Amino acid sequence: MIPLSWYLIISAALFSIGLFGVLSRKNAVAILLGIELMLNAANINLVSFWRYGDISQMAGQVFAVIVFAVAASEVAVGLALVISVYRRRNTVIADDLDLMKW
Amino acid sequence: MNFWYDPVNFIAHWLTSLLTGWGVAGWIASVIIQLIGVVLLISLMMVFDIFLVWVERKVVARFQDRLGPNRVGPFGIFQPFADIIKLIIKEDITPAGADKVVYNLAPILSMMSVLLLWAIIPLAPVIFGVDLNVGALYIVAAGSIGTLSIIMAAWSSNNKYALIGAFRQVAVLISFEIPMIATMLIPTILAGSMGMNEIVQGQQTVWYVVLAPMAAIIFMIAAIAELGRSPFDLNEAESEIVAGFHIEYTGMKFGLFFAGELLHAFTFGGFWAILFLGGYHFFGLENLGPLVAVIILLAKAMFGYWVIMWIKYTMMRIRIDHMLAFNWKFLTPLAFVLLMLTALMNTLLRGTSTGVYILGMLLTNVLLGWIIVEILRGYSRGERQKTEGVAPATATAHR
Amino acid sequence: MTAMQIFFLIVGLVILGSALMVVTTHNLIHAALWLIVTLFGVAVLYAILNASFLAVVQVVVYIGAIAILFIFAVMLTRKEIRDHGPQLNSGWWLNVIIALLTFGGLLWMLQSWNGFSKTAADFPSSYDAVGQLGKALISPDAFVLPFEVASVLLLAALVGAVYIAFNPHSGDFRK
Amino acid sequence: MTIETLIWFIPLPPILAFFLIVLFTNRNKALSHSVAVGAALLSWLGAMIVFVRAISTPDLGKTPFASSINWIPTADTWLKIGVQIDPFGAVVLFFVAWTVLMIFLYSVGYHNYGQPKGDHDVAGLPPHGATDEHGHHVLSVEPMYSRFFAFISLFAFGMFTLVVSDNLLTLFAGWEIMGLCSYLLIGFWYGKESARNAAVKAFMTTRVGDVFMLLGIAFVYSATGSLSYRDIFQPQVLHTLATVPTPIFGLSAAGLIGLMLFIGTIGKSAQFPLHVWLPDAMEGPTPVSAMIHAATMVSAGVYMVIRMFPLISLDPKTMTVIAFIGTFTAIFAATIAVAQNDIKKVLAYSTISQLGFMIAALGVGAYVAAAFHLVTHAFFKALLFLGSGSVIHGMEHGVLHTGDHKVDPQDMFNMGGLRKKMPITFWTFLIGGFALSGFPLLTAGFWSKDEILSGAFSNGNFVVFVTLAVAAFLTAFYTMRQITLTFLGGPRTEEAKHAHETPWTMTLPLIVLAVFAIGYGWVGIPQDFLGLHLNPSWFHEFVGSTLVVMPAESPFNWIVFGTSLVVALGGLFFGWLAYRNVTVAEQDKLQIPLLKNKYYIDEFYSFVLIKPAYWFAETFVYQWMDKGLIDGILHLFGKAANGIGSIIRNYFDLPVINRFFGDGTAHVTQWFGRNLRPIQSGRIQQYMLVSLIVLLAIAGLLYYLLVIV
Repeated sequence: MIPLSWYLIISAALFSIGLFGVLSRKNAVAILLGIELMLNAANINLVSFWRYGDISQMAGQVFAVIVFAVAASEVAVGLALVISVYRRRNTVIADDLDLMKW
Repeated sequence: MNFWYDPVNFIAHWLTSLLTGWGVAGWIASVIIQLIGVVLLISLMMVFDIFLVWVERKVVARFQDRLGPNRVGPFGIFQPFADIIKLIIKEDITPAGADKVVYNLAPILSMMSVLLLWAIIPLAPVIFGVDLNVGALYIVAAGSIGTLSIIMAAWSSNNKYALIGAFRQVAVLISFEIPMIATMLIPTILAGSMGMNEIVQGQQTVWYVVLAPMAAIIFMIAAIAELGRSPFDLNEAESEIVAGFHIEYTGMKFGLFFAGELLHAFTFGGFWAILFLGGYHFFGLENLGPLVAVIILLAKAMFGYWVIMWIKYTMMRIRIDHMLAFNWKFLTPLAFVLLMLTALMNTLLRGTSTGVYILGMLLTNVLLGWIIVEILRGYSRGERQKTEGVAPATATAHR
Repeated sequence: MTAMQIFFLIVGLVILGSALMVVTTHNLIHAALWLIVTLFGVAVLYAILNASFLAVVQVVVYIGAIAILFIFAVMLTRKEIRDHGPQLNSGWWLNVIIALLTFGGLLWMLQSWNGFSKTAADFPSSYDAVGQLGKALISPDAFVLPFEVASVLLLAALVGAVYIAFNPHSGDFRK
Repeated sequence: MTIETLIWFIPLPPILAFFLIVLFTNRNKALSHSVAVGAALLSWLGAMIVFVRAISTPDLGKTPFASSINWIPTADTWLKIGVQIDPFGAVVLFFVAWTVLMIFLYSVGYHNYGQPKGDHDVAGLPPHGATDEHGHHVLSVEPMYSRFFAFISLFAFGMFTLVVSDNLLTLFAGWEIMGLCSYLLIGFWYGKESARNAAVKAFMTTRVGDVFMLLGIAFVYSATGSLSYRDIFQPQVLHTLATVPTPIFGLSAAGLIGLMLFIGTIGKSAQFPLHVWLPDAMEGPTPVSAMIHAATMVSAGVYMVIRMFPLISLDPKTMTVIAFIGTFTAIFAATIAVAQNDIKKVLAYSTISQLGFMIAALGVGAYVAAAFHLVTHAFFKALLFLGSGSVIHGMEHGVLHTGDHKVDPQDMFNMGGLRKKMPITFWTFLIGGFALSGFPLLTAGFWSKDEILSGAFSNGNFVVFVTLAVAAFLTAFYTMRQITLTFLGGPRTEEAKHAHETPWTMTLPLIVLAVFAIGYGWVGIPQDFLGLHLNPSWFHEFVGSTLVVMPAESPFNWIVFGTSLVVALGGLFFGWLAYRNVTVAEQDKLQIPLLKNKYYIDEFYSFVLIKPAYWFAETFVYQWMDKGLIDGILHLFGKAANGIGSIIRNYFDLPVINRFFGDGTAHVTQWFGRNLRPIQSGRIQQYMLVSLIVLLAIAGLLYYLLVIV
């Protein structure tokens, strides 16, 4: 049978990859992609903990569902922001959006 | 067990014993057998698909008062094979600037999304791919893969018309998924499960089309939109965007899209049958044997398919904004109201005798339908008054 | 090394590989498509974990909605169909180090946890996980409140997204 | 519903009416008065039911209707509030319910409901009359109609609470609610300077009494640990109270408590020396006068003393004080009343004097007599006030007719001959007046006053007896004077000619009250009246049973009977004789400045109390203490601090702190800022990067610290 560690390692790796994407992609949309990866990593953890823990306790799955909701809203708002930024500034490169600098 | 009453398991057992007899490890054997089953199902479907082409052409011909294919073989029944040969020997063009991989992947996905659906269709009490306990959602999931395929096709073929078509189609799909899910939840409520098999068994006594006719209607409408067939065929509106998302496809790739669409339609006819027309139930006839049940189900699916074609060749195309408005402002709220109403009535009437239960549900639906019709009538009257003097037909167009 | 484990490893490799493609590939559309592959792999993981509901919802929500949305966004935010220039920031090697360090740290933390390599009891075939989940989501003494809050969040996000992305120059919403 | 529950519900309708009117029906006059009168009617109904049940219940005095609930948890026990109706409470409830209902009904007419809106009426001033479609000047409706009904509803609530409550606390609550309402209602026409002052005066004066009363209540609670009558009137409790001495005047605890409570009464019932507010209270609308001076508030004071009689009567000293104050007030107010020209002022002073009668009766221990007079007086005084209001109303009509607004419609010398103009008012007023002056055998006043006199006589208090007799004579005298001046003879002014009868809403209450003013006396005919042996006096039997030991009926005595006969008839006769053909104020022999100016009591107070208070506040405290002394010291501190501050600033702050620390820090910070600024690049990813690096660094550090070391 598959030990829990495998899932955890996979999710850790997925998380790190997503982190890398968030840190190093130029395009804002790509950054959001990275965030999605990280969210999925978290979800894998939640579900696997549910499965390997007490399966009558639904917390893991419930929180996975809530993470779905959060991800959906985050993507909707994030992409809307990206699009409106693109309309105004005509760019989606995160580093060009530095109006908040000193 | 004998072959007649449980053919699948019978064959499976026989094969297992055979393979293990050859010294194959048990799990490998089971894997092999399942693979065989899958391949068998798929190939059957594809063959059936070829038959569907002929059906479609015949029916449309009858609708349009023509004869349809009648040269090749009896009733032109071998016409599809000719078509296939034509499609295969056609030149396979990949437009310049196309994204090769995606471009070639799209038709396969589109076909796949349809074939995936057949995994959960219970052809008979004992003949089904898997009895997924979230079947209803599974349908939507597969549908979303179909959406994906369309987008991939449109984007990769590097063509404006294709892209526009894809945008329209995706907009339509995503919006019509909502009333579709809502109406699929109604049989779920009635049967107390999302599993297709249990839903079908739930209709042993009475088909859900009796308990929830409104749901059946809404589901059919949403399904047609999901299929992208007329009157909702904006993704390939020939007169506006030449052929929509598969404009650049030629030969067998286009054939895949085409076949996929036909099979998709037939599949949804099947789901309609399963969710509302009692699946393989036909007044105890299904007890004669699984194969009879399969035939019953296919017949019902064919009926559903025929309804879809009927609508397709009767209705004219609707403008995109009207269509979305129709969904968001009318279909979705109605579906939700219906859902809540059904849940309520179901809980209220749960304890009562079957007759009362059926009558109550039916009356609820009829009442709701009547109210809806009244509302629509009032609305259209208002529209007509708004555009006084203009002919009602063009009144909405000029709004 | 049972069949399940082999299968799992394949899925895992698919997930990680496609994830890497997501963060490295030049073509953003491809990145989105690779993301879909990743998500599909994750869905398969859920299926392996007997969370069939989550698996299907993963497909519906992520692939059916989010990924499509991404593709739309990519298409709407580009002048021509090809991407030019590097897609990574200049200091990406530093980020690689950071990511690796994070991964290492996580691993170290995990392996120092005693429940790290425990295995699950067999899933009771009669256990109706979906039903349990549904009850948990709507029963007042369980998670009904977070659930409702999440739905409110979704509504807010819907409104907010429409408001933000609504282009005042394109006339009113109905067009 | 058990009778106890019903008692709980009696006070509720008025308060509900109050909130209803204030919150919702404020705009709608008809709705407002319907709500208020309806509420009064409900309370009346409840009260009547309770009363009937009460009189039909044998020895109610031993086991009164009572129920109580825990209210405030005190350390180990509960402070209970509850309701209780014993015989005395029952009779009081009876007359309160009646008068309140009548006054409510009367108010509808008095505020000219149904008349057109005034031409130039403003809220806060009495209506000035309107011009109807025919151009006639007619009375105009009160601008703040709803407000008035809201207030009197609250007032009624206070009174009912006070009557049904079974403990001093809720009694005091109702007491204070009434105090507030009297303030609001006396100042109802707040546009008038005089009204404002009167309101403040009433409030302040009664406050003096209330403070003492509160002290008394506190004393009771600390002494007995309870405030409910039944607990206090336990024999052993009373005994301990009577025996425990106090440092003040060598009074016993009971005596002191009684005294303090009695001071409260002095304030509320306008006894000398705190009577000054009551005449001014006439500034309010007449129903208010009736409400305050007949039915409720002033009765409340007497009610309270009578209620606490078992406690008060323990200490002879207190009783003496009470008797003295009562008697003095009676004669004192009567003499003033003789010289008043304002029809309402006369009644006001007569009220004071009658209350004096009751207090005096109580002082000489004539418990039942006091209660009896309280009830009868409530009826006929309410009748008189309402009658006078009706008269004024009629006069106002006349004033509007002539349009000469300088004529005071309340001055009796402007009236005369109203007998023909307003017959109902006349006859009812006559009945009330005779009752007040104690017209023999017929009227209620006679019986009650007779009892008081006989009580005083049989107690051997001849001073009290004689004084009260004189007071009674004066009462009859000024009553007759009032009647003569108002109704008899011929009209002295145009206005009087054109006065006419008031609407039924005003006359009906008069009639009803008149019935009581006559009939109520007959329930209290002493047993051995005129030596012939009648049934025992029902009132005496009933109310007397409230006390633990039924007080003996004071024996019949020809002297007393003769006296009351003589004073009543004599007073009436002389009054008629003296004023039958007086036409102008100058012919009035009794316009003695001393009396007219109420013995200069107000001036005396303003000289002795108010002026010094002002002087103390203004000159002494403000000018000398505050400005001179305290400010001086403060300024000294200020200057010193200033000097030290400037030294520190110049020689320490500026060079060291500012130059070195301040600017130095600033420069350092600036430098850091300038060099750290690039971190703030505005790039999300860079921020994330930095934070992650820090995170990892910390994690590594922890790892090093926790694991390796």
